Amino acid sequence: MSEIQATPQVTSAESGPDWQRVYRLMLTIRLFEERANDLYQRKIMPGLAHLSSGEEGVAVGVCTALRDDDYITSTHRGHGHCLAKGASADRMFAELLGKAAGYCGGKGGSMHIADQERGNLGANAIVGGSLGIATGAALSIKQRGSDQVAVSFIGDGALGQGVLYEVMNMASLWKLPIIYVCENNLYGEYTASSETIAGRPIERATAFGIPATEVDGQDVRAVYAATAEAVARARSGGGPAFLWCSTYRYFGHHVGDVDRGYYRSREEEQFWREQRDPISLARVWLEADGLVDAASLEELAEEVTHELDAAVEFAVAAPFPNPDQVATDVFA
Amino acid sequence: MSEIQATPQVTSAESGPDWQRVYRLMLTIRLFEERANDLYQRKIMPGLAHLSSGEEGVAVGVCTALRDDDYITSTHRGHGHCLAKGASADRMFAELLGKAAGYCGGKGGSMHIADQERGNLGANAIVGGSLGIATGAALSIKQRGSDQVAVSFIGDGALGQGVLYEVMNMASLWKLPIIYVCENNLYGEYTASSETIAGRPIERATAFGIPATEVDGQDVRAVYAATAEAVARARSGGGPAFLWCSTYRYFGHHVGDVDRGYYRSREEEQFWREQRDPISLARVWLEADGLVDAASLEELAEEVTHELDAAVEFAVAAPFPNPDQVATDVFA
Amino acid sequence: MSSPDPTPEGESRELTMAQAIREAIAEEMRRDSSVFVMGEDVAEAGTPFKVLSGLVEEFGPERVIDTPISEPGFTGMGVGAAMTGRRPVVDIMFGDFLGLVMDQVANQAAKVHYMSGGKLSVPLTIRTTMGASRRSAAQHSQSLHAWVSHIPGLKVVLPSTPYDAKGLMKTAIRDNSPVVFFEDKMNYQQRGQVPVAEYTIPLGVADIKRPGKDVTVIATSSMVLVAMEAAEVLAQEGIECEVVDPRTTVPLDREALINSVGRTTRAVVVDEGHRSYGVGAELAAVVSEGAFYFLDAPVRRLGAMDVPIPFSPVLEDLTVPTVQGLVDTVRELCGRK
Amino acid sequence: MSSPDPTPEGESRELTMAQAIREAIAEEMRRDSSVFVMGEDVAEAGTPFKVLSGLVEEFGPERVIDTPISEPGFTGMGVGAAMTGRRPVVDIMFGDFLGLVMDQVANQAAKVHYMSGGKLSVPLTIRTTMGASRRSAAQHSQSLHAWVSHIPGLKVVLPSTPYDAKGLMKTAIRDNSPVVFFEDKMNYQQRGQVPVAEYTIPLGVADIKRPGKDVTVIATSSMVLVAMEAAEVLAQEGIECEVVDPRTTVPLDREALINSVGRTTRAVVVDEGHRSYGVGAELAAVVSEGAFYFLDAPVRRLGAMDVPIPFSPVLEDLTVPTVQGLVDTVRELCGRK
Ligand SMILES: Cc1ncc(C[n+]2csc(CCOP(=O)(O)OP(=O)(O)O)c2C)c(N)n1
Ligand SMILES: Cc1ncc(C[n+]2csc(CCOP(=O)(O)OP(=O)(O)O)c2C)c(N)n1
Ligand SMILES: [Mg+2]
Ligand SMILES: [Mg+2]
Repeated sequence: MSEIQATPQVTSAESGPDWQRVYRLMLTIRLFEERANDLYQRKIMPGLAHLSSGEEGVAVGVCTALRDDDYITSTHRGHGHCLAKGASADRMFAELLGKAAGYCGGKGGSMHIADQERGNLGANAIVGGSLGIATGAALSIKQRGSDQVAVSFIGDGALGQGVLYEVMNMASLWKLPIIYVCENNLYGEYTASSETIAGRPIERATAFGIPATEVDGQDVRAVYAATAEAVARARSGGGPAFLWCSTYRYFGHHVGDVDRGYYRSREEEQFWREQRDPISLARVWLEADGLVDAASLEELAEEVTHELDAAVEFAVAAPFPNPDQVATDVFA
Repeated sequence: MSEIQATPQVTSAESGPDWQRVYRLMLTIRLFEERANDLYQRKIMPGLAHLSSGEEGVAVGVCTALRDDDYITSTHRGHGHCLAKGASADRMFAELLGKAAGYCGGKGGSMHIADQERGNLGANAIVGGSLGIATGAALSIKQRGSDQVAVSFIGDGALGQGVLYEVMNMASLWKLPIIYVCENNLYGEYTASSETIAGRPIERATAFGIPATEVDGQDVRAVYAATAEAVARARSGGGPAFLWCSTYRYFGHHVGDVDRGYYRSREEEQFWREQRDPISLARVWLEADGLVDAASLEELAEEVTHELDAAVEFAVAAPFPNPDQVATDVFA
Repeated sequence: MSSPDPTPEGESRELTMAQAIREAIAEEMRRDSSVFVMGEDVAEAGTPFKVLSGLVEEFGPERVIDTPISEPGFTGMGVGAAMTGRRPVVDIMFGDFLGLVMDQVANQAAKVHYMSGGKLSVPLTIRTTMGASRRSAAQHSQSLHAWVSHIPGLKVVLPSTPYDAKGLMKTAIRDNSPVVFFEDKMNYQQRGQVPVAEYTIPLGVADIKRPGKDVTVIATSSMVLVAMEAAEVLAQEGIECEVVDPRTTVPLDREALINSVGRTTRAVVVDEGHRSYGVGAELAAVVSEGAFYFLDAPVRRLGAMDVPIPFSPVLEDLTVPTVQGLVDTVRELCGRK
Repeated sequence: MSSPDPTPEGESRELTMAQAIREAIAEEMRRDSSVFVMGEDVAEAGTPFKVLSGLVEEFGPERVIDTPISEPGFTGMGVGAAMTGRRPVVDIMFGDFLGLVMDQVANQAAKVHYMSGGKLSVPLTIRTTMGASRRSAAQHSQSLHAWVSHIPGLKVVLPSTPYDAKGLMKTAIRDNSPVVFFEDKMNYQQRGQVPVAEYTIPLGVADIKRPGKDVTVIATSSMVLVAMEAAEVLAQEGIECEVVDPRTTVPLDREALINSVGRTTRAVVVDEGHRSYGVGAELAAVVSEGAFYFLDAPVRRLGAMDVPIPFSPVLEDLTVPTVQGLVDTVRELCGRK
C-alpha cells in the first residue's frame, strides 16, 4: 500500500507547520477527488459522492493544527477531512468502491468513512448528524482529563439543524474542548445559503458565549492560524470555539450534479476557481517566500500523482467483502 | 355555566387596554390555580398539574395585546395563557377533571388544554413542542393574507430545544407574524436556568435577526407594552419578535413538588411573593392612578371568587365522558 | 386487478410514478388554494428525485417553499399551518430523516385531533421515501414505515404503481388527518397507465394485483414488483400466486388479506422494512390470527435483513428481498423443494 | 422461575424496582470509572421518579450530569462519549421523548459500529420509561419500545421485576453495543427480592415467570404483573398459564417462546405498546410461525388500544390491557366461554 503522509505536525507554536506538507496535502485532496469523480463517471464507484475540491484550505488548515490523537467528525463531503487527518488514500479508495480493504470494510462508503486510528470518528450522511458525537467526544476528553481536542466539521446547511444549538450550549456551559468548523460554501444542495440563513452566522455561536471567527477558508494560513488559536485555548481548558470559513465547492453537490445553471452561475464558479483557489493561492506565497520552486512543485505533483494512481489501482484490484460480512458488526 | 370574561380588547393604540379587566384576569388566574391545587390535594383532580401562580403578569400582559382571532400556543404551565386568551373557567376545570364538558372532552387534561374558539392551539407536554405549531400558524396567516398574529409561549427550559432555533430562523427569513414569549421563571423543573443557559438569552433571538426585548414579567404594563409593540410590527409585515420575560412560579414545578429546599430557597420564594407579585404591584399603581379603590377591588374579588367557585362546582358535578369516546377523534 | 380499470371509458397514458405523484399534487394545488408544498430543495430543484419539477414555476415560491435543512422545524410548522386552515404537503427528502421528526409527527401531528377532543385537526401530508438498493448506505436506505404505522392518529400510504400513487396522493391531501406517504426510490422511474380523467383511491382498500389460487403474497410498495416477477416465474411451474397489495398500512384492509389467505391457505408477506418488529410482523400476525383455521402452513415473512444497510453492492444486495428469494420461499411453502 | 434463584447461597432483601436500578448503576459506577450518568434532573433531583437519588452525592456532578432540556443534543453526546472511551448512561425522562432522539439513536448509535466495519463502537445505555395509567395523557404515556426494537444495532431491555432490572441493567452497562432500557413507571414501586451478592443477567434469555401447561402468556414489562395476576385467577378455574417474559426484545429468545407454546399449544401475547405494528405483532408472528404445527388456536394479542392515551381516567383505563381482559381472552382461547 502506498502511504499518504500523516497530518503535518506542529512542532512548536513558533516554528509553525511544515508548509510544504500542507501544500502537498491540499494537492493530494484535489487529485483524490478528481480520481473519485473519474471512478464515478466510469461506473466503477457505486452510489454517489460529494466532492470537496475547492475546499482543501479548510480541511488542511484545520487538521494541520491538530494532533494525531485529536478527534474530528466529518460530513457527507468528507474525503478532504479524512485525508487531512492522515488517512491513506488506498484504503479510502477501497472504501469508496465498497471493498473489504476499505476503512470500514466497504460497509460505510464515501458518506461514512471513518479512521479510528487517526481520530476521525466518521463522516455522516445526516446533515449535522455528527455534532452530538463530536461534542460528546469533547465531554469524554474532559472527563478523562486529557488535553485532546475535538473538531466538528459541518457545512453551512447544518446551521439549520437545531441540534447544533443544543450542543453549543452544553459545550459552552461545560467549557468543552471542541471547535465547530463551519464550511460555508454558499450552498446547501441546490439552495443558496442566503435563502436559508437569517441574521449573521457567527452570532449563532456568540449568542451561546462561544468565541467565533470569520475565516477566509481559501487561505490555508488563515485557517491554520485561527484553528491553532482555538485549539490552544481549548487544550488549556478555555472551552469551545466556532470558525466560519468561507469556501466554495467546484463540483456539484454530488458527482451527479452536473447541470448547475439553475442555482448558480458559471461566472461564479469561474471566479472561485480562478481567483480564489486555495492551492494556487498557497503556491503564490510559498514561491514568494522561497519555500518551494517550480521544480520542487513539479516533483511533488508527480509524487502525489503516482501515489494516488497506485492507490486507485490498489482499490480497483482489491476484493469485495465476503458475503458473510453482511451479518457481522451489527453488535459489538 | 358561569362566563369568565373575554380577553380585554385594545380599542385603540392610544386608549390602551381596560386595566381593570387586566387586573381581574390576573386575579382570576391566581384564584383558578389555587382551586386547581386544592382539587389536586383533595384527589379530585387526576394526574398532575403545573401551576402558574406568580406568572400572571406575562400571560395577561401578552394576551391583552392580542385579538380574539390571534393564535397562541401554550405550555404544560398553561392555565394562565388559556384564561388570559378568554377561555371559560368552568370548561377548563371540567377538562382538568377529565370530564366530558371540558374543552377537550376530558381527553387532553391540564397539559393539553386547547380552546379553538379563542385561538388557543393548545398547551403542550413536550417542552418546546408547540414552537413548530405556532410558527406554522404564523406561516398560515401570511399565506392567507390575514393580519392575525401568533404568540408562542415557552419557558426558559425551551431554550434547550433545538427546534426553537430552527423555527426562529424561518420566522425571520420569511418575516412571519409570530412573537416568541419566553417566561423565564428561573427554573426548568428542579434545575436553575443559570446552569442550563450559556450566554445572554436574548442574543439567541437577535442572532437570527429577530428583535428581542427583556421585559419585567411582573409588571403587566411592561409586558403589555412590549407585546403591543411587537404585535403592531408583526401585523404590518415586520416579522417576528422575542420577549424574554422574567417571572417566578410560586408553587413547585408541579402540584406534587412540595419540598423544594434542594433547588431553591424559602427566602427567594418569599422575595418574589412579597416584593414582586404581579397582582400586588398592579394594585399599587391602579390605586395610585385612581383606576380602582379598595371597595371596587373587594367587589371584584368577590365576583371572581363566586365565578370560580361556581366553575369548580360545575366541573365537579359534570359527568365523565362516555366509554365510547375512547375510540372517537383518532382520525378527523 | 380488482382496482377500477384505469381506462374504463377515458383515455390514459403512461407515466412514471414520479410524474404521477407530481400530477396528483399539481391537480390538488389547482383545486384547492390552501394546498402548498414545503421542504428542502422542492422549488427550483424539484427535489433530488425531480418529483416536484415544474411546480414552483406554476404555483410560485409562496406555495412551493424551499426551507432550510430543519426537518423538525418545518414539519412542526406544517402541523401548525394545517391546524389553521392550510393543507401542507411536507417533504422529508429521505425516510431515514424521520428520526429527526418523530416528535413532531408522533407527539404532535398524530395526537392533536384526539387530545383536543376533535376540536382541532391536522390535514397534513408528509411525503417521504423508503427503499434500499441504491448504494446509499445505512443512513439513506431505510424503510421506516413501521414507526409511523404504530402511532394511532397517522394514516400511512405505500403505493406500488403510478396509478395507485396518483389516486392515493390525491386522497391523502384531501384527508383531514395527517398522512405519511412513502415513495420507494426504486419505483420513481417505474411506468404505468394513468387515466387522463381525474380519480381518487380511498385509503384502506387493498388491491389484488394478480389473482391466484395457490398462495397469497402480501407485498407492499416496491416489493409488489418483486412479487409480480416472482409470480410470473412461479406460474411457469404451476404455482398460482395471488399478489395482494394493502396499499395503506393504516387503515389496514384486514379483511382483504384474510379473505385471500382463506382462499389460498398459504401466505408470504414481503415488505422492505427490517424483518423484525416491522410492518411484515403485523401483516403476518393479522393473517395468522384471522385465517388460522384455513392455513395449511405457517405464514412466512420476507423483509430486509436485521442489519444496517451496508454500502458495498455485494453486501447490500444480500439485505433486501429478491425475486429469487421469494420464489424459493413460495416453492418451499408449497412443498416444491 | 427458570432464572437463577435469587437466594441460592447468599442473602437477599426486598427492594423496589427503582432501588434495584439505582443499585445496579451505582455498582457499575464504582466498578468502572468510565460509567457516568447524564440527563435532565438526574443529579440533586435524582429524576422525577427518584430512581437516581443519592448518586450525585456519591459520585459527584462530573459523573451525574444535569443537562439542559436538550434530548437530541445530550443523547448525541452520549454516542460520542461512548465512542471515545466512556460508558454513558443517558436518561430520557419519558419514553415519549424518544421522538426527539430517534435520529441520534437509530441513525447514529445503532449504526456506528456496523458502518465503521466494526472499528468504532458505542457502549451506551439509554434509560427511559414506558407505560400509561398515570393520568399523564397522550404525550407522557406511550410505550415506544417497538420503534427501537425495529432498528438493527440496538439491544432493547424490558425488565419486569426488581431482580431482573438489576441484573439486566448491569449487563446493559457492560455491553459494548447501545442498549435501550425501558422502565415501566408503574413498576417503580413494585417490590421484590434482590440478592445482596453481585449478579448479572444475560440479554436474550427469556424467563418463565410461572410454569403452566394449558396456555402460554407471553408478557413484557409491567404486563408480566397483569399476566401473573390473571394466571392466579385462571388457576382457580383449572387453567394453568405459563407466563413467559422475554425480558429483552432484542436479542429475542425465540426458542424459549416457541418451546413454551409448543408445549401448551395456545398463546396470548400481552404488551403495553399500541396493538398494531407493535412488539406484540413480532412476538405473535414468531410464535405463529415457529410453533405453527403445535398450535390449537390462533395466537391472540393484547396491547394498548390504537388510540392516543386519553387523560380522563374513565377513558384511560379502557386503553391498556387489564387482568380481566387477559382472563377473558385466555378463557375464550381455551374454549371456556
Ligand atoms: C438531516 C438531513 N437533511 C437533509 C439531507 C440531504 N442533504 C444532504 S447534503 C445536504 C446539503 C448540506 O449542505 P451543507 O451543510 O451546506 O454542506 P455542503 O453539501 O454544502 O458541503 C442536504 C440537504 C441530509 N443528508 N440530512
Ligand atoms: C422534551 C421534553 N423534555 C423534558 C420534559 C420534562 N419536563 C416537563 S416541564 C420541564 C421543565 C420545563 O422548564 P421551563 O421550560 O422553564 O418551563 P417551566 O416549567 O419553568 O414553566 C421538563 C424538563 C418534557 N416535558 N419535554
Ligand atoms: Mg454548503
Ligand atoms: Mg422555567
